[in-house]
Amino acid sequence: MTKYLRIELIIERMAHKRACRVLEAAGMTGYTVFPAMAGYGGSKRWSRDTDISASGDMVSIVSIGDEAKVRDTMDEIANLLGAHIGIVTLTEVEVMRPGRF
Amino acid sequence: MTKYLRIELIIERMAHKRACRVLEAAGMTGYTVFPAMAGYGGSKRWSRDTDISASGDMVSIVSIGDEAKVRDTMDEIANLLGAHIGIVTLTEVEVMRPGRF
Amino acid sequence: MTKYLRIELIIERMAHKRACRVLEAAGMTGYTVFPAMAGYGGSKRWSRDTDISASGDMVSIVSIGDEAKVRDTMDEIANLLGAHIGIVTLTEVEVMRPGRF
Amino acid sequence: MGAVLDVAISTLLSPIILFFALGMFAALLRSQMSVPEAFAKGLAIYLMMAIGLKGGVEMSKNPLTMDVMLVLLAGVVLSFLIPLIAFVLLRLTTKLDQTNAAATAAHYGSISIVTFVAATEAVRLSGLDAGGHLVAVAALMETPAIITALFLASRGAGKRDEPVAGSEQGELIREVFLNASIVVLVGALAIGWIAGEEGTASIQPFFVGLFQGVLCLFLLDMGLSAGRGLRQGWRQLTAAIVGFGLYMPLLSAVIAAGAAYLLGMPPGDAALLITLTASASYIAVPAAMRLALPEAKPSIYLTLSLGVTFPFNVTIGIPIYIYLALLINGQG
Amino acid sequence: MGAVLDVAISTLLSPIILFFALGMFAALLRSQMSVPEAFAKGLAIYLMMAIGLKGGVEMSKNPLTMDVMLVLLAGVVLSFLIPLIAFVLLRLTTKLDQTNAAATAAHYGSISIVTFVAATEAVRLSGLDAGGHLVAVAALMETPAIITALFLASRGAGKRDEPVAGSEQGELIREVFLNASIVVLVGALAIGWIAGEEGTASIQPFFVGLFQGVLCLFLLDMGLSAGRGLRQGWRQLTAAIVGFGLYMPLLSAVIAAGAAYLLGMPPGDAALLITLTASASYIAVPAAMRLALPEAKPSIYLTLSLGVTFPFNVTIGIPIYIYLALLINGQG
Amino acid sequence: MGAVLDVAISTLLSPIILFFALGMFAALLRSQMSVPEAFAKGLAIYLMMAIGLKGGVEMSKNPLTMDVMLVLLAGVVLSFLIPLIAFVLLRLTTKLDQTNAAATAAHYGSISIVTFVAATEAVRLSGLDAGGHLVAVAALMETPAIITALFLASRGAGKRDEPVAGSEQGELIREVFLNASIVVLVGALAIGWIAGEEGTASIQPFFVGLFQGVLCLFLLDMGLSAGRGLRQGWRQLTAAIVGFGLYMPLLSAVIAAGAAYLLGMPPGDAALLITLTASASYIAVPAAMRLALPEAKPSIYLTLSLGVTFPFNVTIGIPIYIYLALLINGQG
Ligand SMILES: Nc1ncnc2c1ncn2[C@@H]1O[C@H](COP(=O)(O)O)[C@@H](O)[C@H]1O
Ligand SMILES: Nc1ncnc2c1ncn2[C@@H]1O[C@H](COP(=O)(O)O)[C@@H](O)[C@H]1O
Ligand SMILES: Nc1ncnc2c1ncn2[C@@H]1O[C@H](COP(=O)(O)O)[C@@H](O)[C@H]1O
Ligand code: NA
Ligand code: NA
Ligand code: NA
Repeated sequence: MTKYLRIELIIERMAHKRACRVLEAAGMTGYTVFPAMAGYGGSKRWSRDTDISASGDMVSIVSIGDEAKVRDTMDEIANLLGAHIGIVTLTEVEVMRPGRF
Repeated sequence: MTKYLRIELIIERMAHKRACRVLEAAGMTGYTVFPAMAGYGGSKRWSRDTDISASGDMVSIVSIGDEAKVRDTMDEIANLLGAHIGIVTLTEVEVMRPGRF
Repeated sequence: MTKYLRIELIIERMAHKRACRVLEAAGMTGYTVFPAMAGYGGSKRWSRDTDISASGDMVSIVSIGDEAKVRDTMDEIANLLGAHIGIVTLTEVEVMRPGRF
Repeated sequence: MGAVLDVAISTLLSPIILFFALGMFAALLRSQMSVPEAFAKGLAIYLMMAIGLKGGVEMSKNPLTMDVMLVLLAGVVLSFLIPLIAFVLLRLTTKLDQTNAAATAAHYGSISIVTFVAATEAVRLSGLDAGGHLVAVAALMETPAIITALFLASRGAGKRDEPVAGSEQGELIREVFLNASIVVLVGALAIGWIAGEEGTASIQPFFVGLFQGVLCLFLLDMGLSAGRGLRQGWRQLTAAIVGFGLYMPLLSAVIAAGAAYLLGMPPGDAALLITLTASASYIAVPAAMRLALPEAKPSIYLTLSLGVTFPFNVTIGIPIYIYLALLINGQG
Repeated sequence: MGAVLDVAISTLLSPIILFFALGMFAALLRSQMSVPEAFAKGLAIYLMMAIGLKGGVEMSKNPLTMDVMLVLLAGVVLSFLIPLIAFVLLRLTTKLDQTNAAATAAHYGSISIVTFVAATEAVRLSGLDAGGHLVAVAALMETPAIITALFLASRGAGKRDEPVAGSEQGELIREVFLNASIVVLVGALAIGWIAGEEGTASIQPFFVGLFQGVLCLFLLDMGLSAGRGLRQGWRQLTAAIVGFGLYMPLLSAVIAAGAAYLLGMPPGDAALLITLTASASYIAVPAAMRLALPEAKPSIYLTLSLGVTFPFNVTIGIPIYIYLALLINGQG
Repeated sequence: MGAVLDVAISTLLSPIILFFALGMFAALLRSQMSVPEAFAKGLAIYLMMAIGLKGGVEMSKNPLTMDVMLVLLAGVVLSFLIPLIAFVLLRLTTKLDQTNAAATAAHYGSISIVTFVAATEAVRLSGLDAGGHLVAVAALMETPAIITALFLASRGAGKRDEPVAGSEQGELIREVFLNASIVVLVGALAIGWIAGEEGTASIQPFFVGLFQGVLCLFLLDMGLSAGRGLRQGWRQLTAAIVGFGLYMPLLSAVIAAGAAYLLGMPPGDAALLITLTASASYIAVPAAMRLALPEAKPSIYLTLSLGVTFPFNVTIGIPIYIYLALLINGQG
């Protein structure tokens, strides 16, 4: 049975289009981007409403796909995260209408 | 032991109230809606800040419940997604204070 | 092999800094906060754009860490949720670059 | 004719249109700039309040005559009627299926408030006068087209019988009749009418003084939206569809001009009725279509309405509509 | 009395109140329209800057007298005192438990800036004058009520001893004394005072000219909030609770009128002090309560304050408060 | 000199700077208040439209002379040049590595539009005149510094050869040359130029009348940002880095004054060119750096530019720069 994975990539807003291009290039059928409003990491806090430059902003990119495709994508994502800050998690999920992924 | 599932339903903003009503009718004890800011699917991109009609906007509805109730909900959700675009995933989660679900 | 967990804490916006402090104190390496726009629970609905006091607003705090640290954090989180409304789920996830957690 | 050309030129060089062009240009060059959605939506509410108040105050100066009532009625009839024509043309000349043709037709039967406002300016610049009740006409013309479109889409066999899960009795009606623009336009119109010139004096600096400037900012955003929509969606548009987006407003304009002629409307009023009929919705109708005809493709109807017809109307269309209005008054 | 009726009517027909009514009406009809939160919050900051600046500029014209100081003090005392009375009444007449009664009482001891602004307009329309220091009174009256409420809620046994996890020394104090409305009101008041009439001349078109108009837009949003709150929350309100939401402002008003009489306040100032005392908070106090008394139910205190008392005050209440102010000055 | 002191004092006591101080103060006291990002971003777009329009209208009054062209060129050269000097100083006096030094240097070569606006006010208060083309200079000076910085960062061995995954040909160029501030500034400048005084008359109440007031609101937000940045980021700043944030603007100012002297610029124009050169970016450059040099630390360059240099410039810096401008014109 095909296994489906949910990629959650928390990455800088400024760099998120790069991540999106990686996902598209790897053939993921879709993704959705969510704006974060605050966060903490490396002992620094950031908050969207209090940073006029918005350079600390993060977003979360969620993309669901079958295991094979997701695994393929991960190499390029690793290359991207070599340059940018961000974290990636993979979660096993059950999908409805598997045909569409 | 009861198993708990997390429904994540990514659906058009315009249609999200329908999904909410389905969840309420199915007896889910709660849900939370998150606004997405951009996305890609069917080889089209959308972005909240650049579409004045907001007709492409998506949201994510997260709802946690026990397996039985979640499975029941899925049929109606399938009916809803027959008409609207959107994707659903189910993830097995561990909950605190299980009594409240 | 180390197991990694993703904490998802849906909590009132007004109280989210308390949760953030708990996570920081417990030594989680990071977290990210997402604004919710609407929700339902206890048979009441709320919506960000229609409540001028914003006192019903919820946020979701996502934090990834190794199992040991996450389990430690849960006690304090339980104490916090004794006072505030909110729900917590733990999901097993696979991480990239495990060294950073 | 010379006067019309003057209007055309001063329309094209007005800051409002120039900012629209700037936005469109930036989007086509793939600039990442954007106006935050919350801010743009706030400005849209402001603009509709301002338009409604202005119309209401003007209406408070004259009694409601039979003539006015007839113009309101004409608007409703046009909004019901235009989608029928648009639907037939779309089915004949393009490959759009029934649902997409109906959804697109709804947009052309409904109206664009920003096009209306731009026409109001151009009318004023042409030295003509227009009555406040045209704002009421605008509000009334928003929805009938949607009803026609739903009827068109549901004709024929094989249509879904049971309602979509979670849909609720009346949700569509609320969306259609109580959407933000109708609530605010009609509400502000009523408030302007009740409070009158004197009662609204203290809010004039906000609602009248700033109007043109806010419009510039809003049109910058519309240009960005239109440009980006076009850049991303043009592949979905065949030549036949684009053609429709250009000739349909002209056809609607001629029909409306006929109605205006029959009603003996003065040139300013006629120009606005013609513009309303020629304009196409890009906010209210797309939202309603997502609920009522979710299988129709926004990338078609929205790209066409916002990316093709709107720019056409605010640049070339409006001077033509004014010319038509003068023509039926024997002044062309 | 006739004059008061005139004020009442012109209050009710002012665009500001009409837009509030429009919002409430739309929400009760279940319209989906909304003002984006970010935009409304931006407008709220604007309004508080404008109010603070105006008060500060006016204060800069006169020296700080002992009389002014006494009025400031009276405001603080009233804010400390009213929650005690409200708490006792709530415990006697409703079934609210200690925590919910205390949280609700805090709202009635604190103030509503928009009610204050509406009263300022009505006072001006009545031909009365009011001093700029009433803005300082408003800022000072926001928080004492919260302290009283926390004291009321913590009395008795069985209260939580250890602090909530993650709570921090001083976080509540910061929330309560440094919330947006206090920072902006007090800050703008000081800036208006320092810069004076001349120094603020260049910013008057923004802060004075637009004030009334922005208020209309803001009250449209408040109407939507109040109406939606009422529609969703009315089931939580018993008749006794609703009754409290209507008589409590009147009771507070009478007490404040007594204080104003003792202090010999002129009618304009007295009307504003009475209004402040009678008004109930719906932004600052709910936020503080979420932190300090999280087990209290917003659906009770917020629905009551925003859905019942606020509409009562801005329509019927304010003319009564002006009448009271005239009465204690022997002009009723 | 006395006149300069007067300017300094009236600058410091102007509501604009007082609101900045209020925001900074509130943030340092850890107030939770904030201006919603969407609202602040909307205001920023408004401000840039207003500045661009004003500059364009003024430029439309005079022909484009060779002198003007030379000033534009000088701006570009300064923006290319200053980062070189800044980089060398940072490497010599601080422990910043090549990448962080280059990223920080880029900020000081580029410009801050709000500092420019504050200087425009101060110049006007000093009774001087400034040409509209300085707005064009501002737009031109935004980006060259970024190019220099990228060159500086990429020198030396061991640099990444293959591009970051997902990066796209031209994305950086679009970000850098088509960011919101350049699009809006240059676009509005062109529109002001085309439409001229007459054509923009109807939008003046919005873009001119409100400008100062909106600036107050925006600077309140900048104060909050700067204060919070400083509170959270000061640990990352050594004394040497803070020192750089204070002497670098002065050094840039002296260099720009030299250029202005050589070009024979009148005092108003010179003061603005000097201010632009002395100012440091905190929006456009940080964004570009996140894309181009993601390994550089925002907590250094942003805290320094927004938390140290910006406050220094708008309070003490601007009067000094005006003094310098008078000096080179023999009027110091
Ligand atoms: N363990 C984590 N869980 C969730 N979000 C994280 C985590 N670590 C970092 N982040 C997010 O990534 C941003 C940058 O973190 P860092 O790379 O540690 O500087 C933070 O501000 C958070 O928004
Ligand atoms: N595989 C996916 N993972 C996450 N989000 C998706 C995925 N596919 C589609 N979406 C979201 O659903 C929207 C509509 O997709 P589609 O139904 O493919 O047109 C997209 O714009 C995305 O926001
Ligand atoms: N089962 C659930 N799944 C997701 N979100 C929930 C759930 N239950 C409650 N919530 C969120 O928590 C808020 C408060 O719920 P409650 O504690 O039930 O009053 C709701 O408005 C939702 O936003
Ligand atoms: Na039409
Ligand atoms: Na009160
Ligand atoms: Na510079």
